[in-house]
Amino acid sequence: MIVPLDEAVRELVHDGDTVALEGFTHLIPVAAGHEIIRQGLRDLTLVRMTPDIVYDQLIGAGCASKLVFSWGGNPGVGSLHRFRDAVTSSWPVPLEIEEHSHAGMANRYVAGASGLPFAILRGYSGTDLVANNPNIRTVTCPFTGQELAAVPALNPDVTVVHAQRADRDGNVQLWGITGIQKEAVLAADRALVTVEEVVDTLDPVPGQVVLPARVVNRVSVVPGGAAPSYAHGYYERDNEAYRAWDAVGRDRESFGAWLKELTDTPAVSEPAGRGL
Amino acid sequence: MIVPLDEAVRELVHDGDTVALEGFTHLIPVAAGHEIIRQGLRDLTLVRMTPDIVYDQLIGAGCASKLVFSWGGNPGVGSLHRFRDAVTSSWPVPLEIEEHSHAGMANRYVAGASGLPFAILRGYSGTDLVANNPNIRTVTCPFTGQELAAVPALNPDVTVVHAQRADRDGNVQLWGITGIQKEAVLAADRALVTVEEVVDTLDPVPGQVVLPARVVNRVSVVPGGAAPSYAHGYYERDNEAYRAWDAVGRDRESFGAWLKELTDTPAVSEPAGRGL
Amino acid sequence: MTTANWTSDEIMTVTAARSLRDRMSCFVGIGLPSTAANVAHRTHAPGLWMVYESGTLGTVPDHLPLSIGDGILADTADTVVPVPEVFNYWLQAGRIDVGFLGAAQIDRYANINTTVIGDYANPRVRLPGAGGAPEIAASCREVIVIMRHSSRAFVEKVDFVTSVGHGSGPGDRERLGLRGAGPVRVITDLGVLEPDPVTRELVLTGVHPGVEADAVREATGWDLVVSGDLAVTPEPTEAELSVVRSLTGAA
Amino acid sequence: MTTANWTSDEIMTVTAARSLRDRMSCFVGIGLPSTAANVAHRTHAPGLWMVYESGTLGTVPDHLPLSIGDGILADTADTVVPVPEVFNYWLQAGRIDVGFLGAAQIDRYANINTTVIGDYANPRVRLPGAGGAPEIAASCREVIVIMRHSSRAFVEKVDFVTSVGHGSGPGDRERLGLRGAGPVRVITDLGVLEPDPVTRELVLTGVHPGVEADAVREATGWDLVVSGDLAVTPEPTEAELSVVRSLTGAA
Repeated sequence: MIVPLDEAVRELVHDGDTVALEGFTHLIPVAAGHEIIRQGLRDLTLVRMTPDIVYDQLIGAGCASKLVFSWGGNPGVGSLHRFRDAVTSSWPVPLEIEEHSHAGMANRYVAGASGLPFAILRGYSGTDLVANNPNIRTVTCPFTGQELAAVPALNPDVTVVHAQRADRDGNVQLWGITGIQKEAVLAADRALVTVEEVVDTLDPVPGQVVLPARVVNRVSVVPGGAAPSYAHGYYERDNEAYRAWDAVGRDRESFGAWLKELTDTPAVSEPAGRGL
Repeated sequence: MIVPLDEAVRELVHDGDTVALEGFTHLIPVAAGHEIIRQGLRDLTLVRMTPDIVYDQLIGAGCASKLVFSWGGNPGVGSLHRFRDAVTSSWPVPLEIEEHSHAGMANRYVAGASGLPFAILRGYSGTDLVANNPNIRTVTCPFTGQELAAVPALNPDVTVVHAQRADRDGNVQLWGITGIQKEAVLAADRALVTVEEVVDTLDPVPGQVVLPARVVNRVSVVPGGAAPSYAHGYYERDNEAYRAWDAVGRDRESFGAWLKELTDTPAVSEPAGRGL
Repeated sequence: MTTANWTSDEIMTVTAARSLRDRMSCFVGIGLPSTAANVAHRTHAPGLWMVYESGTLGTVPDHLPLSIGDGILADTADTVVPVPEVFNYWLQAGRIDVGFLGAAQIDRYANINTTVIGDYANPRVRLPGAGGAPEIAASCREVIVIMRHSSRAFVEKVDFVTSVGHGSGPGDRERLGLRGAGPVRVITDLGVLEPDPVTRELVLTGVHPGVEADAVREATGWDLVVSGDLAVTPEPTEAELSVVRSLTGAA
Repeated sequence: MTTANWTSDEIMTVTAARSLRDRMSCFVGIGLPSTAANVAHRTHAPGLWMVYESGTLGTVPDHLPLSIGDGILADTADTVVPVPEVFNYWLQAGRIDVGFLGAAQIDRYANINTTVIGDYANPRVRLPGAGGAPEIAASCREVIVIMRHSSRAFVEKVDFVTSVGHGSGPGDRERLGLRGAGPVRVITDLGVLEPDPVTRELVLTGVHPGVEADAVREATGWDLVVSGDLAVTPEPTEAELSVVRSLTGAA
């Protein structure tokens, strides 16, 4: 159950997979994303509500052929330049996109976690998202006749999340802003969780989400594995690193240098605080 | 916001209302149910997943003209005799029933809390519930063509729940088995919460559900207000009282004596432990 | 036949417990199923992952709960989730290996009635109703039923289908979109019934020690087929009995 | 015209803050909306109930978050709920009084674009996308937009409707089933635009001190109607400015 990160990625993530690395600003599985880049995975369909700089990096490294998302940006800073470059110039490879709203994506995961083929919501009506995404349809309420938006369930081949702790059996505990992680894990065929630490007993914490070991395939211990995002109770968000990414991501050359440095560094676990 | 129970019931519950007193074995708002009996409310549509002895009492007292539910019994003991008497002999008044499964009821509350007109689930298929309940229909998935069950949203006029604590602003905190209470409150037009105690600050507790004051209309302080069910961290379930109810509820005369004793006791709050 | 040092309820419970394999996830109904699951957990299946519909996942109560929501279930659970989650994220999503149900009536095709005896609109006996059972019967990978044998309970056709077993025979579950295998075993105080692989009709495949097949046929409201390969339940061990008794409080 | 002791961004923020009433629930976008909501909370609206889409309900951060999910938002919230809950139980259910949005482009009918500049399939500029905005614009009782004025941003017709304002005019929101009132005010660094009650077209109803209506018309990509009753924004008070500056770190 508990294995080094490179082994976990090798076992669970394959070329062509649909992969969700989830985390809503908090607990973003950055180290796992970097390992995916290092292993040179290709043709991934990347899924995430809020693709931020680690997705910019995955896209810039050529790992992805498709992105399914609802908001792609560098939070509080601006745009993702590798993402832009892929969409507008197909560099380094063409990137197909499927675009939703947050409410739509969240409900797609909920449907996926629930074993339902689709979800309904009040959403999308009147927007140009509808005409540009065949995965936004409508259903009619059989009681009131109202028309509602329908989106298909999202069931990634593999979901990757970062959490504060796991126990030795692989039960996982996270808290703070817990976002969509529970649903993303439950919706997936396979789940990889990187954690700050492994403990003997998961003492209950207010606001916790517990992912029972039976829905987790592999746990890897990666202290600092969410940096430059943060792990509530462990370290803070490195806002400066997010700002600094803007310059790195902005041109292909500086990104190339960043990428070379990453792939030249064989990593089983990453030191705390390393994010870029 | 914080008022005596009799006043809260008088303000929020009216003849003919659809009323949900929720609580899944734990934190059942028994004292509030007794106050509804005392005030002689009539023609209520009572809603609850698991109507148990307080619903038996409300039905026996003639408060209800309809029951919407998924499992009506005395948990671990047997049947509800007042409920049976109402259904099979219309005593003391006829009781219409609308019957669902737990999954259906839970999703009806979820839809109600979500502002959706209906919910979808994999359920009911092949059961005789379908033919006996016009509120069980089907929808077809617009992506896969699969047929799923559909149930209408449940939006009570008033939901009543019991919780461990509230603060002086009316923010409510409950923990332990939290059941369907959050959804039942969010689905309702009005909400009444009885609590064990009011505190200055709601210190976070693992597994807590917090109901922000803006979705709560009235809080009443009723220590022991969930007995003979229990309040996690305050008192245990009085299993003996559940067993004892069987004899009381079994015939109209012994029930009548119980009812007279209840209505003869003017109560603003009930002493801890009082349940029957 | 020697005098048994166990009761028919005890061998029913032990037999049901033996049907559960270690590390299975099990959706546990209150009463007989709960007793049996807890016996399994304390004997051969220490990794049994018990789920109660109140939302307690992976609970290991140190005594038998009276209700599906006793505090002891929450105190000892891996995690407690809200009721919609236990039904949507765990049961409906197909994560539960075995659903463990009781019944007031069961029929030849293992359809279950916990709603009414008699006519629905004008019932002779009003029962508690569906609870979680319809979706447990639909979505668990398999279902085990535990109930006492009598010809009033084992009927040709249930008065009301609360939860679908094998419908009216082969192919019905598939037609209805039910994804689990349905009831694979019915364990009673007399023996064990299992659906015929072809007809889906319940046949007697085992009897408890000292029980004759004819006695089971007599306690069954349809013309019960007896398997040519009728097993006799191994006697409860001392260890099993002592666990059952510690849980139920019997001497 | 005296020399103002405030910047155009500061008066924009203060004006936006003044639009929020005490005890309102407010769905707060990051950036300018977040600054304005926090100014309101620290001045005239101490009971403002701020919701961020990361699930933090009733949060009162002691400094401005950079993202919608900074730790400070969770630490100071009444409660933190999972993302599906904030969208389904709070936003979709119609519990939010005001949605506070930014935009890259806005048009004559207050439709909002945060998706692409140019053609969707072959965009000139790829923007971050929808996020929570389409449903914020649909379901909040009202919407306030805050953005800097320029003729590239204020266009006759947005390149992409990410979030519906007033569609193509009267009756469109009702036809689309959008339950909130939509944008009731657009606050910029030059002034305030509001939809005409009849035509639903944005008209200039206020200018900040020192700004001429013609300058606003020039910075607007359509033939902007100026209200006959044009207001001039009251100057920011010292108290307001000091709160803005303490939050943004400006001297």
